[in-house]
Amino acid sequence: MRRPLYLIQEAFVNIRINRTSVMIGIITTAFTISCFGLFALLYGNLKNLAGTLQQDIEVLVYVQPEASDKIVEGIRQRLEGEKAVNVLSFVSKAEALKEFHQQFPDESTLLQGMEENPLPASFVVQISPQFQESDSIEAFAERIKQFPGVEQVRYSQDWIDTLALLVSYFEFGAIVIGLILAVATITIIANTVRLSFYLRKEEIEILRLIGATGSFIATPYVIEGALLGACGGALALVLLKGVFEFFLLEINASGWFSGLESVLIFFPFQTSLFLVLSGMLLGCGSSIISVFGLMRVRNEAT
Amino acid sequence: MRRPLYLIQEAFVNIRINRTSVMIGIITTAFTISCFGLFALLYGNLKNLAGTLQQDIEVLVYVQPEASDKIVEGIRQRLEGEKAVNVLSFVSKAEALKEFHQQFPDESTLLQGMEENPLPASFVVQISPQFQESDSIEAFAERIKQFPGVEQVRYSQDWIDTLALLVSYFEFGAIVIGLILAVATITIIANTVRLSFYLRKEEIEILRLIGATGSFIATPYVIEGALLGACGGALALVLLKGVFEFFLLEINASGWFSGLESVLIFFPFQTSLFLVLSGMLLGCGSSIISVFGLMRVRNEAT
Amino acid sequence: MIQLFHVSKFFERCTALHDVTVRIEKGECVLLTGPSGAGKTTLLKLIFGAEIPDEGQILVQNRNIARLREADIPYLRRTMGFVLQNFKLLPKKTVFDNVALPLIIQGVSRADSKRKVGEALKAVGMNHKHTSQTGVMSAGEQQRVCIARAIVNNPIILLADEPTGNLDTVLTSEIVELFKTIHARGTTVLLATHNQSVVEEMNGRVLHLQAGRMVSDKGPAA
Amino acid sequence: MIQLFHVSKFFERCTALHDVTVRIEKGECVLLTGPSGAGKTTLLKLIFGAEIPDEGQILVQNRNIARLREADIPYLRRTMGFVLQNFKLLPKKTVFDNVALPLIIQGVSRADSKRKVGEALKAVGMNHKHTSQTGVMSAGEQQRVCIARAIVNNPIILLADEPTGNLDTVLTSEIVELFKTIHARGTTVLLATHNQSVVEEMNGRVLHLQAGRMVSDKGPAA
Ligand SMILES: Nc1ncnc2c1ncn2[C@@H]1O[C@H](COP(=O)(O)OP(=O)(O)OP(=O)(O)O)[C@@H](O)[C@H]1O
Ligand SMILES: Nc1ncnc2c1ncn2[C@@H]1O[C@H](COP(=O)(O)OP(=O)(O)OP(=O)(O)O)[C@@H](O)[C@H]1O
Ligand SMILES: [Mg+2]
Ligand SMILES: [Mg+2]
Repeated sequence: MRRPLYLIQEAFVNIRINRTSVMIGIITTAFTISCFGLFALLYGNLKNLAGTLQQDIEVLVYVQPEASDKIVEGIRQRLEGEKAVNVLSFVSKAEALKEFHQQFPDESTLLQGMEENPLPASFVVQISPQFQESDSIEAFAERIKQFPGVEQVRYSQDWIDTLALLVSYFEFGAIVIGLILAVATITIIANTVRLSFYLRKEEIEILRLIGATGSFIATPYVIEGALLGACGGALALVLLKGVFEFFLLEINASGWFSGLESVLIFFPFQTSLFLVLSGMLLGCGSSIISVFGLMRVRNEAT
Repeated sequence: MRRPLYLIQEAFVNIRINRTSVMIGIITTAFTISCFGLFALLYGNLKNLAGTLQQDIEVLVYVQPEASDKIVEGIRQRLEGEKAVNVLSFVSKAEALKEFHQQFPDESTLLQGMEENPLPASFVVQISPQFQESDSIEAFAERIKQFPGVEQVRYSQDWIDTLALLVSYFEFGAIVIGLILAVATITIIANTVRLSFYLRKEEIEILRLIGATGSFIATPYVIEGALLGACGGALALVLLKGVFEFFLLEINASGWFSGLESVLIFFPFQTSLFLVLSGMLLGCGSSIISVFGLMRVRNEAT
Repeated sequence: MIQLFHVSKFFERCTALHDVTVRIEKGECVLLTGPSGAGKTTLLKLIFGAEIPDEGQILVQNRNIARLREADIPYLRRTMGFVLQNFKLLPKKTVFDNVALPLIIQGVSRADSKRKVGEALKAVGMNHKHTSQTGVMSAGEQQRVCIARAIVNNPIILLADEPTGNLDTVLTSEIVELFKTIHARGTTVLLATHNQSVVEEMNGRVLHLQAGRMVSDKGPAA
Repeated sequence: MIQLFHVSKFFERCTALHDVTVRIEKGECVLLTGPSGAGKTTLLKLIFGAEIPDEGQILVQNRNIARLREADIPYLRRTMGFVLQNFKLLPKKTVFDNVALPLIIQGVSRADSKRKVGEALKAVGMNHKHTSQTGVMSAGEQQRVCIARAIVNNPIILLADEPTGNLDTVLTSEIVELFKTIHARGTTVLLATHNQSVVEEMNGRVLHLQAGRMVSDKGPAA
């Protein structure tokens, strides 16, 4: 590599001369990375959304009707000491009765026959995000059940299980589809680069004829490929951001999901950078493969 | 078009000679169509799945406690006359009590204070698929409420609304993402074809020099493009089928969703055919655009 | 037949042709000479409709080349044969296919083309190689295939740009004889060459170009 | 310097070279003649390492071409200059850039290259066009740029394949003089040509090929 400046210049000259094929390359790269990115975005947000929904999981801890205030206070303190507990609130017997009347006005008659309020007081526990797994909630519930004064622990096992299943289902799909899209992206970029190198077969042959080494010939193309890939990645990012913003706007306009905007997230800075960098690496790698592939056959230099 | 046979032959000769670039074209087409198809498959199946879940929607029609058997029979007959009713079953007062004890063993004491069974008899209505919209269920419920002897109509409004929202949410996403993928697919194929035509610029120039008309030059390329696109579409289909079957296998192996296999569907025959045909049209169209684009500039014939 | 009125062609950095006026009658044999870069190729390309003049008018068979509709150019070209300085053969096709191409384009029947291609290849001494790919042949062989392709069609006008540059003296004489025969059949022949012996042997009207200007126009030696 | 031992090169449909044995000493001037398709270009390509012999051995500067590692070929080529029959210039680059390329590859400094390229272009009479793109130039101009590229490097061996095929007599004489000067400097010159006057003017050893066989080997006229 005796003349690095020349080689960089050469890369830019190549780009200027082959404007059309460079544009094609950038657009193709952008679209393929976008496809992948779109899927990643969809996956990330759905997972995020599932997480948000899971936050609504509540565990109800019913207190024994005969429990004294001291025992109730003891339960509260022990619950507050639990790492799995995120938010804790207390529903007294009276409040429970009021809620019952509100929720089931028709069945109010049910309780009228009794002299004493049969409904128990309860603690409503919201679970911390890191403990929202089906298993850990079960373990938590089992533990709480042993506390003195606790009559019963309830939570909607079904809902949690369904959510967990849905997430794992989606995760599995994500892996399969993500893999396929990644392979497709790489194949398409490699093919695009290969085609654009067929256009330069003659050029490469001439350089070989006048005694250029492999690395001398390849370097400008590799630089070009890296630039092209990076541009493609950046364009993909812009495209994805555009789609994302458009989507948010549409959601706002339709008013369907008033709370959803706050939940939806775009790629953080690192991921964005990673996207551009991976575009660059893809471009670079494809160039290397293509140029050296074309230079392999000695007899073609004629 | 004086020598159609020659032009078809020519297309096949082109394909044989430019094997690599044809292969690249087919693979690229296949992958881009696959991306689109994968998304379509995902969308179709999720919508299908949502439909299946929606089938579980039940409307509970509570009968007035004092209603005579005749009135109950009247309700049954009127319900059976409703188009929205798919499956109908009757839960008598005694059965309701039994179910209550089974479902809420802890609260059994609640009902022990009463001399008479306070739970009403009810009809359980499963809604026909075409009436599973949130609105039509609401209208149905309103109508049923007017029937003589009906005390109350209940259904899980929330669940239905959530599902409806999810489906429309997904539909909206499907349109946006599907559109983007379609644009990407077309762009990538058009670009691939354009690049591969740059490779043939010289050939086209020579043909023009010896007096070939535009359509004579273009026809073999258009045939080639159509074949290439059709092959790409077919390959995409095979790929998708492979992924689909792999997915089914994985589901069976993991045992996560025992019932899911029966719900998941691949593209029906028409859609498959449409996929291949659209690949063909894409290839055809791209070829036409490319060849005539290359022939536009008169001075390039030098 | 071919008329140029005050034709000029300018390129970015040079004037390829400057105010050239010439009239070539049907059946004439014209030799175009001049040093390297004089504008010989440019002149032939203008007549062929491969370049458009920047100034002046060109009439070929009473049609104004510059004003011709894009769609009509192919039909004009089918009446002409062109031997290009850089050959322009389809490299992946065989000699036979290359030479047959102008006939296929015009829809000549298979049997007819076969006969005509055979004759043309024999005339340039290439019939023994008709199944070879042109892309890998020697320069002289490619040049002869070009000539065969130009004459296969019995063109009304034959334009040849340095058709013997890669041929040895024996072959050159043979090709000159071939051109003479074609000319004798009534074809207008326009031949650009550096080779003085070709000029002498052809014994036609000689146009001499220099830096884009027509500096001399001599009739054939009597 | 250059030695061929019983070299043969077969192609699918023909024998390009058959059992050629020849020894060319350092500083010799050798003219390669023979009819079209005799194998002249093939012989030059073998020496340049652009083709591999099917039989026999080729030694160039004591290195066996056929056995050379792929990575060593560029360094061998840098000691040789090659004028190709089909030019092989980079069409989108300027004349200057094309001629400077062999120097850039070897890492010659900017000032040095500029001077050397200027000299080479002047020698072929193309220095006035050094900013033009080679792709659009006339055939004779391209040929001269090729020659300039081949000599810019002061090669030890100069291989030229029909270097005057597109040049007029005046320019041909000038190029012949140029080759003679280069030969006088000690460069081994190997020149394939059809042009009898070039053969006479160069007055070197003449190898005559016919259908791939070396049929005569005459020393220069005294
Ligand atoms: N497309 C073009 N763009 C720019 N300059 C051109 C173009 N075509 C030709 N020229 C220039 O026009 C001049 C005449 O070119 P032309 O090819 O007609 O010469 P010529 O007489 O055929 O020469 P030769 O004998 O070398 O073939 C040359 O200087 C050439 O560089
Ligand atoms: N790559 C190849 N594949 C097949 N045949 C070839 C190949 N290269 C050359 N030939 C054949 O080998 C023979 C010798 O070719 P070569 O180019 O060496 O001839 P030449 O002496 O240079 O002729 P010319 O004077 O026409 O340039 C020719 O018949 C040619 O068709
Ligand atoms: Mg010319
Ligand atoms: Mg040769």
